Amino acid sequence: MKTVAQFAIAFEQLLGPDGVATAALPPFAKDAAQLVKMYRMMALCRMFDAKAINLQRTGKLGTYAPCTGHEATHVGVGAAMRTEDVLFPVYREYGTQLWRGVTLTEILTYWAGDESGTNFSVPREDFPWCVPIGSQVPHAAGAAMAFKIRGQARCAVAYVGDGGTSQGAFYEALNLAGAQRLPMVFVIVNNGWAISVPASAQTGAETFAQKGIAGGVPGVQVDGNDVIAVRAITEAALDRARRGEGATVIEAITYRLSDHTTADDATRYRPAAQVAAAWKVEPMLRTRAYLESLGFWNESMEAAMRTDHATAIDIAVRAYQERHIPGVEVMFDYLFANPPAGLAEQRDAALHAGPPPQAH
Amino acid sequence: MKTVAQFAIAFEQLLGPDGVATAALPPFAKDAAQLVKMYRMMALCRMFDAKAINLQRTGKLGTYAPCTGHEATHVGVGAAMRTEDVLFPVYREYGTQLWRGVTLTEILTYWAGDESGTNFSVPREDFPWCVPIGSQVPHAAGAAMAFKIRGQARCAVAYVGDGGTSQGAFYEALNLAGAQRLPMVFVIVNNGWAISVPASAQTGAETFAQKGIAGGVPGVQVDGNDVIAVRAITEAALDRARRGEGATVIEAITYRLSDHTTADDATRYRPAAQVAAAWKVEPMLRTRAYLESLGFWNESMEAAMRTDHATAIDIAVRAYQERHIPGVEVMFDYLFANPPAGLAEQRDAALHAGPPPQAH
Amino acid sequence: MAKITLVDGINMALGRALADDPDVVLIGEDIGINGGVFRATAGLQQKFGTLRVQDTPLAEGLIAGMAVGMAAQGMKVVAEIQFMGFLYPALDQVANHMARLRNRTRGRITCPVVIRMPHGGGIHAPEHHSESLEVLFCHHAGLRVVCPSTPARAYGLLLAAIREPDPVIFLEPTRLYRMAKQDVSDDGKALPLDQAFVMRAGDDVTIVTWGAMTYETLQAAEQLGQEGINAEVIDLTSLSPIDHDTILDSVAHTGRLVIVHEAARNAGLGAEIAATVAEKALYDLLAPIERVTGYDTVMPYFALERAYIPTVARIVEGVRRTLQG
Amino acid sequence: MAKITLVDGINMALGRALADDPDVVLIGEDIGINGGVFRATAGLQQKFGTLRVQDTPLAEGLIAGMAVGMAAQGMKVVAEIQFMGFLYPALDQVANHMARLRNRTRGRITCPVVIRMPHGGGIHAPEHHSESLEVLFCHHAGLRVVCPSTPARAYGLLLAAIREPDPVIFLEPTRLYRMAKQDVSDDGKALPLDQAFVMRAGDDVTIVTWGAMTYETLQAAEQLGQEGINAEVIDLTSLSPIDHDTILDSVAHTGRLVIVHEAARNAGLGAEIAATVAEKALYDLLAPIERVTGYDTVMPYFALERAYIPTVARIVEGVRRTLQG
Ligand SMILES: Cc1ncc(C[n+]2csc(CCOP(=O)(O)OP(=O)(O)O)c2C)c(N)n1
Ligand SMILES: Cc1ncc(C[n+]2csc(CCOP(=O)(O)OP(=O)(O)O)c2C)c(N)n1
Ligand SMILES: [Mg+2]
Ligand SMILES: [Mg+2]
Repeated sequence: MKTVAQFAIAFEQLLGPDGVATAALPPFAKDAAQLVKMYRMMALCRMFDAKAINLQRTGKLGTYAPCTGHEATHVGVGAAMRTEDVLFPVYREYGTQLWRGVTLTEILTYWAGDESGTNFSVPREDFPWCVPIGSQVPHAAGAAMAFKIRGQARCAVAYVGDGGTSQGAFYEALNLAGAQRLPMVFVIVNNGWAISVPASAQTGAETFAQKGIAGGVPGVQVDGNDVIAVRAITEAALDRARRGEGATVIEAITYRLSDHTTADDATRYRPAAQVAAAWKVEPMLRTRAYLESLGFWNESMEAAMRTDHATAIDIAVRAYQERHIPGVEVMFDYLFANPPAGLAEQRDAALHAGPPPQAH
Repeated sequence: MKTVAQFAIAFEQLLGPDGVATAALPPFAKDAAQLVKMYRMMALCRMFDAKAINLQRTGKLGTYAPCTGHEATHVGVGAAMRTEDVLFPVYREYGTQLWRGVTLTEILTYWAGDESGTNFSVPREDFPWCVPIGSQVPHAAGAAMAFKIRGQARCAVAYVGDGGTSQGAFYEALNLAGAQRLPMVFVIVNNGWAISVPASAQTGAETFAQKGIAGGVPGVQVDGNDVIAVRAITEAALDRARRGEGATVIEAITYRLSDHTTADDATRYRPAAQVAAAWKVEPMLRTRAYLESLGFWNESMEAAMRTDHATAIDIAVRAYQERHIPGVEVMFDYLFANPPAGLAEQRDAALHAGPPPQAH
Repeated sequence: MAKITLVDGINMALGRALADDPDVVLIGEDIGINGGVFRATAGLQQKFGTLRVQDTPLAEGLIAGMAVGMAAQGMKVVAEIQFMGFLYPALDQVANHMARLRNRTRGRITCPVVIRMPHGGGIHAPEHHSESLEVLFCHHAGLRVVCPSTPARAYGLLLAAIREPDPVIFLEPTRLYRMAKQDVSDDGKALPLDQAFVMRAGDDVTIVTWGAMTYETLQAAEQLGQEGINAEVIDLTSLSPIDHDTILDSVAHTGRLVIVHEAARNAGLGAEIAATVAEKALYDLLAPIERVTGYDTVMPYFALERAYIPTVARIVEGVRRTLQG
Repeated sequence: MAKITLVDGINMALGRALADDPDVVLIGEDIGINGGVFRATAGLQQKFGTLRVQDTPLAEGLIAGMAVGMAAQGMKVVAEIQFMGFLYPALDQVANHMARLRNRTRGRITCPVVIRMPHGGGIHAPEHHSESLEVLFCHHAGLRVVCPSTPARAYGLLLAAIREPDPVIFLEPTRLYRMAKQDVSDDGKALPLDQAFVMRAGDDVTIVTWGAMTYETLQAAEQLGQEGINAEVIDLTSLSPIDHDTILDSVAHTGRLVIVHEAARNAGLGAEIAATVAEKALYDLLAPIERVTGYDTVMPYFALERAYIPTVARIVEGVRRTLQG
């Protein structure tokens, strides 16, 4: 038998768990301003997560999907993207969204069961959170197709989880991206779990990155707890896409340090030892250690940042709690640009019935 | 970056277009009885195709999907399978079905728009033709799962076309097969075209075999016009599956020498030169040349076979034309083991309305 | 006998079916060690192993498709779709294969599959977790659709569904999972399919409903009762086929019909009930038929879900209109 | 002006839309060099190139999903599903995203997409090529569903659908593609959406139908006319929203209603029409409503498809029953 095709998957890590460089670093990794901005955003995510979970526990927020553990992946991707690129998130990639201009108040409003949280004032073209797993990936392919048709140097970035890669929609979009050399990047966030199903049960593939091969799209693995590596790899993929060389699959290997959502209890299905081990390699520690090793960060800056973030979060929560609560008419008012005549009758009935009663 | 995974796709061919061996041949390739049986079945497919197309052209059959050009792939797979294995065909793999016991009359009855054609008297567990492209592949995975749960040494064989590999259902089943090491074989028949869409536009993957990598399933390419290679590769994959080592993806490279169906006009979208070139490497010639080179076949045997086949086809066509034509009640009689009470009223109404009027 | 919830009834029926019949297999997402997001399969994988209670990859189309292949081999598959808004990727396999294989093959290949999924809203869940899409299944021949509203019926009808040789869509009212409590004994007795249940007898008006709405409807009936208006409440339970006889008998007696469902009104299942009465019992009707339903909007995010789901007040108003009519 | 067929009308509207608006893009299977299996896109790729008239990989879910992403970028996507039985894999994207994005994002992201597909049987095609599944779309808020029955309406309504800023499902009656012939000028004029058309005025009975059934219905009306029974025939055309006013006006005048559709009866769109009349015009009805529809079976293979599709004789009988009633 003669060999007709060969493929390899590489793994990238630039910062070890201790924050010491394990390979040559890109220029931005020496830039204090950029590094601090990334670290601060990661810290904001971590602090906001704690606040949101607390709001949910105290009945002030609905079910919430935490991002703790994913900060390096989310911020690294956000930092690599350009403003004119378009993001297609799942539901926990706040680090990317905040970097691009989504607000904490919008995030809270969404998780409070209010659609107006998805009407981002910035970035207007980014898609909102997508609940049906995998279904956002074809949207990104479609946007990338629009960029290609119009000859725009823009990229679509689609997030998908390790579980999400099992959906046909992921593969269908991947196959289109390969067939049409679409300007897009697939970021597979392999955080080890799809609720209670471990990544090892989700697929027989040795890596998630290799799924790209099925569509003729190159795949690469990156340490998802290493914000430097994530940003570098994502920038390279975006440059490639902008050059018209097509899509890339990035598998970011990280860990969901929290429950799946506030409605989940992860102790039911995963060993404490695994979680403990994951905490040893989580992203905040190594990023801070690296910054401190360069003299870009210290304890007092840390303390000042925490105060800033706490204030920012408090302001956002207050804005959330004092926001205008939409009336029942909003159920009807955004369905169509030109509402069918019959809808008015039901709208009136709903207004007549009045505000929602309390759940029994 | 360190390499974490590597893959290769190999191509197998044992008989060249001229029928001369291009590599060491398996034992069965020296066995006159087996070779002649395979060649005769391939010839029956070719002759039946011509007859069926003729019946359609003369208004005696509905739309028909020809198999001309695919005989080596279809017969090679059929010869490799065991009786207890289960086949999940698409719609043109007659060579495999006939080998397994489906009759010419059943095939004609199906294409005449009569469901009773799918009620194979043999093989009872094989699935009927599947029109929604790709949707048969998860069925095969399900059957393989049943074999695994019951500890049966049986395999499910799923056909899918080059076009069919673009459906998420194909990939979802592939991913399950890899994750669960299911006893199954995916046979991707790459015949160059999905109606008017060339395989090159269907995917960016260099080979269809490599799609297996996405599910952690090994893939291999085979010359689909070489019945010896197809049978050998398929037998190896089935043995592997029976040993509990999991699934294999086989890409059989052949060519659709006919229109897509009798409702299609391929001259609209593909160059005559490509078709002419394909005729030079088609499967009948090389198989016969190989048999003759071994002294297993000659002109008089060919003539005798053609007479036998012509007779068999005539008998089958007569049986088809004289078959019992079901009444309108069959619309109702096979929907449920326990029909809901209300259905009887509609059944009576249909009987009252009587046989179908002619189309206008 | 123990007082159990509706989700306990489901769990008990599944355990019983797994114990009784080695061909019964459960598949779905997070149904294994996690016991399902609503705990419907809690403890079953521990008891019956990872092959008979199987976590699948995250793909509803695959779940339905593999169920077809397993069922064709004679396994009795009970598949779970985690929330109703996620049924769409499964619909191709359900409509084009599960519902058709027996007919297509003239009885040679059959699909004894039960697909369980939560139905309806009211639990403050995110988008796509609160849908009422029963009609998408009901319109397809070859399927049965069942929606129990009590723990005892959940137990008895799920057993019946699993024993049925053809596919059954089994809709579980989400907000009743833990609400309703009832004495149910694990006696392995199935309840008859294809039948509606009269939950409350009355002479003045017939109210047909199903699933979680049964509770708001019964509350409305109580309230009307205090004003001397006696409503007969029918829990449809079998959404396909519809037990029209029970409805027609009741309407013949009361002369008035109100249909209550959570799903959107336009082309909802209530329309089929109203249409059948308008065909077969027009002259029994003393007043126009009323439908009290979800609006023809998308199910809103949970802050407004209770404004979408019909309330006791809206049901009472609907009944009043038919009495004026 | 040239006499053209319905499929010519589609082709003409698509060509006009592509010429008028650079944001219009066609996607689908075999719509390029092959011009579509019904030739609806014949010549368009040659004229507008492979990016604006694009053959996609073979995946309906992808077609709908990429359409969402393209439309969100302001392109006006006209997607073709080759046959109606293949719509299922697209339904997740249509129902969960296309129909919802405007509402979900409070108007920030919209989906100006038209999804075209053949509707109904009668052309001796294989399984899954002859379905009538309109109700699966009609039940979902956020979508419009249109089904023209003449070349002129196919042209004018397709232009309207493409210009509409929200998603429109455009159903093309398969057996009319080449049958109906009519003078249609390529004037770029759109017809109004959301409206039914009265095809024939009459006093004795109202018959509501759509798509290819319009022809059997008009033949039935002619036949009844010869017996002095004057049927008013309404071509619903807009399947969602339903133009109830036109139907109610007609029933107020005739007092009798027959609904004719090819789709299965149970939970078919006819039920919604009957239910609305039973709610809003009960006292106008002089006789029970009749539905003449496909049976509650799977659409049979083509040898029996004409036994499934309502015939002129069945329509005539249905009308007679309402006149006796
Ligand atoms: C189509 C669909 N099926 C099921 C669910 C329920 N569900 C929500 S999140 C989730 C697991 C997702 O895992 P993964 O893709 O790895 O993302 P992660 O939560 O780990 O970030 C499931 C099954 C869903 N939202 N959508
Ligand atoms: C889901 C679905 N979409 C579209 C079609 C229409 N169709 C029938 S065959 C075909 C092409 C199939 O090509 P391929 O998979 O390569 O198989 P081949 O015909 O070449 O054997 C298409 C698009 C279908 N049958 N099913
Ligand atoms: Mg995950
Ligand atoms: Mg092909």
